[in-house]
Amino acid sequence: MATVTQQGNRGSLTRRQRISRLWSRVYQACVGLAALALVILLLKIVDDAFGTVAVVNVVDPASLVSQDGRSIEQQNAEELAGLARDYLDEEGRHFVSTDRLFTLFLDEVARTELPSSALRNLTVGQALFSGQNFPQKWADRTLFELRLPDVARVERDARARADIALLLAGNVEQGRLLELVYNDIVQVELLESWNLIDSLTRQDEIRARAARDFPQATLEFRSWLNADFLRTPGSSQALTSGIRVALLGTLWMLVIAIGVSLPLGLGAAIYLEEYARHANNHRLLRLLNGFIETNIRNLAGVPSIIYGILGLTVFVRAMEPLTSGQLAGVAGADGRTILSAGLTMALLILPIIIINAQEAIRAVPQSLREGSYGLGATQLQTIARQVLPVALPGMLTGVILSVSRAIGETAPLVVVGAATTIFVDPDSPFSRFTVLPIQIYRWTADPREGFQDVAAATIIVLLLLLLSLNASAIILRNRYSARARRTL
Amino acid sequence: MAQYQAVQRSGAEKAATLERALRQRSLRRRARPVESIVRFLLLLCGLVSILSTVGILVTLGENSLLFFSQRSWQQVKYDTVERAVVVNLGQEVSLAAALDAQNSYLSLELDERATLPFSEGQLIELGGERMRVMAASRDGLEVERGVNASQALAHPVDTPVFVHNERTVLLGADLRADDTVIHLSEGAAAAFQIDDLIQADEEVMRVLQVEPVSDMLAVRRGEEGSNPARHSAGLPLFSPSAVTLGEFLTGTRWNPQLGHLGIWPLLNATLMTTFFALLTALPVGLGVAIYLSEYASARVRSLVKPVLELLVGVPTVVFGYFALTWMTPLLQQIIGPQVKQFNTLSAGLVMGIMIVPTIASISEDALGAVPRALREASYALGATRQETIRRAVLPAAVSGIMAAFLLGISRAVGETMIVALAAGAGPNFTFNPLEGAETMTGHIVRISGGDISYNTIDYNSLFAIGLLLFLLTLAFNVVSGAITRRYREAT
Amino acid sequence: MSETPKQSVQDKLEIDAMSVWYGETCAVRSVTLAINPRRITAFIGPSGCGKSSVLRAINRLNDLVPGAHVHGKINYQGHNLYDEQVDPVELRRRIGMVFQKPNPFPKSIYDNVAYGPRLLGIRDRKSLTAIVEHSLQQAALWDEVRNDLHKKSGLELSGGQQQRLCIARALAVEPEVILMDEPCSALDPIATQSIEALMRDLVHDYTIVIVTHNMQQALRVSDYTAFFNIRKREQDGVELRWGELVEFGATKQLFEEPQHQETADYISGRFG
Amino acid sequence: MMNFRTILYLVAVLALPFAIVQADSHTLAELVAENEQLTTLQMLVDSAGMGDALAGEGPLTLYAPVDEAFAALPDFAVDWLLNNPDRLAAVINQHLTGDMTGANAVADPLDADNGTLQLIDALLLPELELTEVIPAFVEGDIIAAGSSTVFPLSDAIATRFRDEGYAGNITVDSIGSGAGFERFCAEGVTDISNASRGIKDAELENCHSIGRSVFPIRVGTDALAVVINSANDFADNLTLEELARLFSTANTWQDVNADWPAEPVERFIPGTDSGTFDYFVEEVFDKDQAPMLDAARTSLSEDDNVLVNGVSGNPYAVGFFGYAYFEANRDILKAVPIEDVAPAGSSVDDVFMYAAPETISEKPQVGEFLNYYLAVVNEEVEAAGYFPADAAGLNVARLLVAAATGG
Repeated sequence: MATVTQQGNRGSLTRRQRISRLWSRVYQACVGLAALALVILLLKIVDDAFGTVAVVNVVDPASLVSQDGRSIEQQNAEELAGLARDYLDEEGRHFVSTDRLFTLFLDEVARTELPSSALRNLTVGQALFSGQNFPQKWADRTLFELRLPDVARVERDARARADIALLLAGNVEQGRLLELVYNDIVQVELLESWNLIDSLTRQDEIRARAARDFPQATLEFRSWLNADFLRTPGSSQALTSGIRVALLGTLWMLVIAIGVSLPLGLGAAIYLEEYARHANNHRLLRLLNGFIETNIRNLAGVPSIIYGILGLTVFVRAMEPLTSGQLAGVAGADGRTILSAGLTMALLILPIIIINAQEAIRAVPQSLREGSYGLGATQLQTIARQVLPVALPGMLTGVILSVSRAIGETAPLVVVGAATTIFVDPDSPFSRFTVLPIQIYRWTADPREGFQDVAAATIIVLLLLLLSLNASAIILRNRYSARARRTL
Repeated sequence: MAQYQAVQRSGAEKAATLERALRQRSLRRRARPVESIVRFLLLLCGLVSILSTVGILVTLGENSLLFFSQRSWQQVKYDTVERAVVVNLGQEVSLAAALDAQNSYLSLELDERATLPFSEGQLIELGGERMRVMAASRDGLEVERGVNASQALAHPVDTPVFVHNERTVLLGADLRADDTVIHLSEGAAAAFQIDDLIQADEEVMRVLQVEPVSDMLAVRRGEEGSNPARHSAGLPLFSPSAVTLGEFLTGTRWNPQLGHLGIWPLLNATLMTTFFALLTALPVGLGVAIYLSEYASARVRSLVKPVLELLVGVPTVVFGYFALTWMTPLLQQIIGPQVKQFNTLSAGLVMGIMIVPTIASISEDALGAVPRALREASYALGATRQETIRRAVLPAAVSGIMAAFLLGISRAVGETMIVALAAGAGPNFTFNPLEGAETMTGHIVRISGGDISYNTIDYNSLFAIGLLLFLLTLAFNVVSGAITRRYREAT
Repeated sequence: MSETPKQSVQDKLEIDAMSVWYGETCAVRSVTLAINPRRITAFIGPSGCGKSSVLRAINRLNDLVPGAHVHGKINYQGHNLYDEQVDPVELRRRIGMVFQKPNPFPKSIYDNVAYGPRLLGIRDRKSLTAIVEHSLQQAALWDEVRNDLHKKSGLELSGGQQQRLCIARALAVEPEVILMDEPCSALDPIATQSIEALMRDLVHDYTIVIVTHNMQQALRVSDYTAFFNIRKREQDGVELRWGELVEFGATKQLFEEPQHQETADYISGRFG
Repeated sequence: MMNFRTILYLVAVLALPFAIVQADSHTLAELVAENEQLTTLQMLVDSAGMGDALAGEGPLTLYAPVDEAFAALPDFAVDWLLNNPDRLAAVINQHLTGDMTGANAVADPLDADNGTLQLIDALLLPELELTEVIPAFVEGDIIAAGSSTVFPLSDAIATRFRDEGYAGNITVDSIGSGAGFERFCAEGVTDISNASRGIKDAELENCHSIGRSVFPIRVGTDALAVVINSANDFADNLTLEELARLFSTANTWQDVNADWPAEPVERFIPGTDSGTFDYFVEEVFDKDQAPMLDAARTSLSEDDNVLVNGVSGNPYAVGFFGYAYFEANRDILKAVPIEDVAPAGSSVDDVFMYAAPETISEKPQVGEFLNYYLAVVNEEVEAAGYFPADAAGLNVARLLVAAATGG
């Protein structure tokens, strides 16, 4: 009889352990599945962000070599200015426009702190200040008149053209002119772009196709994510599009959102966990506390697009004098500013921060509080010295989650009114703005060649940004967490 | 005793310091203004969240009221009886063989190329008898005889077949700005009664008299502040109807242009995508959380968790394109071509992937907070790892896990970009996950980003949808809050 | 143990008809007893008899438990401790507490002990160090930790050391009364012994109230003993349980000549 | 527009007998003066002092826009013409020297002693010289918002404006025509409103109530393409009638044409307020949108990309949208000829921008940008996927911008 029981027990134990092992495989599989999804997703993004492109030059750089055979990189400013002169807008072709030259010139020599309108009446002599190399006969002309060679172009005035070249050669660096020659004369055009995987595995096919469809094009490997991409604002050309403005917009928005919601969120969480449950609270206060508590749970579930509608009504419209910067003395157009976006986002992440902070505070053992109270600490002292330090890692999780949430949110900002095309860096909370997800949304929806790749590169930047923000928070958390784990 | 002697010697300084610190401290209650101020400030922090809710309710409520009080104009329909004609051949349809009063099969002889003018459920008429089509083919119709209070009769061969059609009322002739009599398309006058309002373009008219025989209406022009204008023949006419809450909450068609304002197609799509999202995210997310909390080494955990949290930050737009360009083709390969380009299944599954990190991360925190003593107690009773997890750890962490699920579900319900891109763009009341259907959020984003002008019923409907979305999440949260509380009390 | 301590200026702690409730549940009903200064008073009784509740009521720690409320009075130094006018924060400073499970803060040993003085506004490092040193000496822990004051977290000590650290922490704010809630239940016999010796040392300067399960311990260390027991009653099909004070007296007398049969049964290990 | 034209025809027909009676031995000047439909023209001619020219030696041909034709010209533009005799003279000269492109005759020509008088229903405008804009000298911010359809074009021109030296802040938002008008007319926070449909009465009223006399600027046109999946090899042509069935009652392709497979049709159409939708309903369904909206398996989207994705994802899908989007997705879609006509260039859907003279006088940079826009639009319009607006349309736009900027 005893043996049977033993056998039975052992059988059941083996079975139980088998089940246990099976489940551990299941859990592993879950991680694998999640990781797989992530890998595929990232792979798809990387696949788009790099790859072979077929580009064609409108003007072959080989045709721009100097008479003694030097390539454009080797030519001096004078020669390059000569090229610019030669390619000043031809009939119907968009090469170097006079305005481009003019801007280049202004950037180099005249764009001081003066507003654009004041430039108009500045004479060349004043603009260039002393010591600059320019022909004396220009000295008394205003910059506005200087621009007149545009008319000369129409009249094919060779002398006016020569003057421009002279002026440029004398005042503009070779590097800037080279850039001009590349951008406006050589003019790289994107014909087709292939994904990374295709570029690596089906190179022959790509070559064959390119040879058939675009015989004049050159194939090159392009990383859509590059330094220029971060430095330049958006553009209607995929090749020259960048994310500078969006990146800055995202950072501004995050700073405002976190700056507002973090103190509010932690404050509310502390109130709800430490004060709201107080035994001698008035009945009405207890009711209010219960209501706040339920309300926050509910807010966490409110769809983000509804926060967008709220932000539009409250921050953009109702609080326009504040959010447009009127009250701060800034001449803003309307309330569709970074401040509105940041505040909207702050409301959106507030419940997430509160709930996570509450969980974290709740996880602080009661014995710590009692120990503190037992020594005659006030409630505030107990919270500040015992509860918060221990709850910090958990609170950081909430902050990380909410930053992650805020950084990738698109819908509410579409409603609040992020700009789709904007070139100027945001410089105050009252600036118009765009953010990375909005750019991604716009570019993924753009059917023109190359914009899918630009979008992918933007996603990578967004993820890197997120990663670095997270990493700092995680390091912080793990340090605290390690200590906390040891202590509990 | 010896120890006590030693203590005595070093106590002098302590006593002195403390005496200084404790001087004038009585048991009397002291005012602590800082404490009170901080407490009040913290309460204010909590109150901000109430302002959020009030803001949402006021914003959505105000415009929803507009929606429910606004009159929607819909095209006027009327029933016509017409000879059945094969459209692409111009061939008129009549009986190919005589039909007696009992037979339910009605034979036809239609050309191979003919497109059928009949469809299931349609009402047809033969020599005064009305029948309902049960099934239609080129050779004949399966019908239900003698419907709509008509008598089943025998019909000879070559009897012409008539069909009932619903047609839109159109203006029958050009209308000048000073005309007071309008002509309608044939047979359409029956759709109007005296005192009805009619809208043509921007102008509203009131019916004063109906002439059914000549299909004419006498009207008063330029009602309700509109201006009499010239209208040309063929213009569709509209009649008013206010949106009722009942219709909104029970209707199964959403088409504001046609006056159908039933929320169910949108609601249903939302529920379907949420269902599939949760079907993916709950088990996987919880599995990941359990693995990380119970099995993984600290190193693995510190590696995997940040990566998962990274996934939270991927813009949902990206997931949308992922669903469209990866998941849907995959499903088409696995299931077959019946998977439509836009479908709720694909959107739901990808949404599930999106929610996994949210659920995993918060659940893991909850599991991590379960005291080790509880696990050890379970092991000590001879439980295997799995049994310990299932019977000791999970129940103890249930409130945190519920919070995670809650957040996951509300993200799924409120998720906008994925469904806008991948779930479909037409309100479609279907339970088939392989077909496209538009969710509430998808509809809001589509309409608000479109060409629609503001203060129209279409536009205001967005707020009503938003309000419903809000109330839905509210109701859901209240229920799950109650569940969480119960569990918490039980453990 | 039987030596007479010098008479104290401190008053008696008079618990007068006190009941402790948690929400709708009564934990202990109608307790009346007086705790003599500079003596060790032990609360004994079965689990759930409310002895811990009485203890926690003395320094109003129950205020922190949602739903807990106390009826009756505790008179101390001419105040009713539950009077509106009494400051619970100052009260807890004066009536320190040591818990069942050692609960050092997740800080260094030094910071643990210095926590209380810092709350009192003592910032001066030298004074703090003196207080820490003396308190640790009082708690007989100094010699063991003197080299690790800043290096070691309070949590890295052994169980007995942790408990002595908690006592040192309590002593650092110079309380008048020390409440000990089963301070030795989580400790081994050697650690228990050292704590008991410590208590006997401390009673020269402090009033000590100890809750214990261990009757031998009560007999060993206490001057007075209060025995609590559980009362039950059926009401509407629900069994109500609460605790009551059965007997209070000098320890020796209570153990040798109990006035109540219940007490006799309990101390001899027989339960009714 | 149709309605308006028809009114003109009717008015003209009614006026015909009257005009004929009057037509004996008069100069053009007298004919114009006597004609009750030409009061505006008469006023302008007087103001420009060109009465003599009309009374002078012939033979002349005067294309005389009737009063209704001037309705297209807002008051501020007429005032501007009256204040700018040179421009006014150029405009009137165009009606003497030009041809009738872009306008329709509303009556038979009348003979005068010194030529012919032809009543027409639209203005004939010369190609006005635009004020030259130097982007580097423009300052201040410019805010444009509106239709996603117009967005690529405005985006490209804004980029170019900036590349050529504009250092201010220009934003272009793609938010849909409706939201664009809301911001432009109700909130009054944008300077330019991009639109893929005409402004609605309610929106116009809003604009007036905040003191903006809004005017449209036509910058391009779009054609409509009916597209199918590139794997669809059976539908090589559709009649209008087949098209109607395909987008309404047809359950399977076989229901449209018996030779085609019995596969269910899936439809992808633009949103109900878009110009493309309106045009399709008007042309194919005789203004009745119900059949199309009622059809099963129909997806509507304002986002053309959704439509492209939809059609390219199902071999039995069909859709229609702007030609620009078809052009950009030629590799994955096929356009179906309708009645044997392939889609290209046939104008269906005008691409507009709306602006207001009040904003322009307050923010001169807006006028300068519009000037620049019109100067370069034809160089950018095709790259953005549209066809250039016809010359008449552009000329109206130039005149309006010139009038609004006072240039």
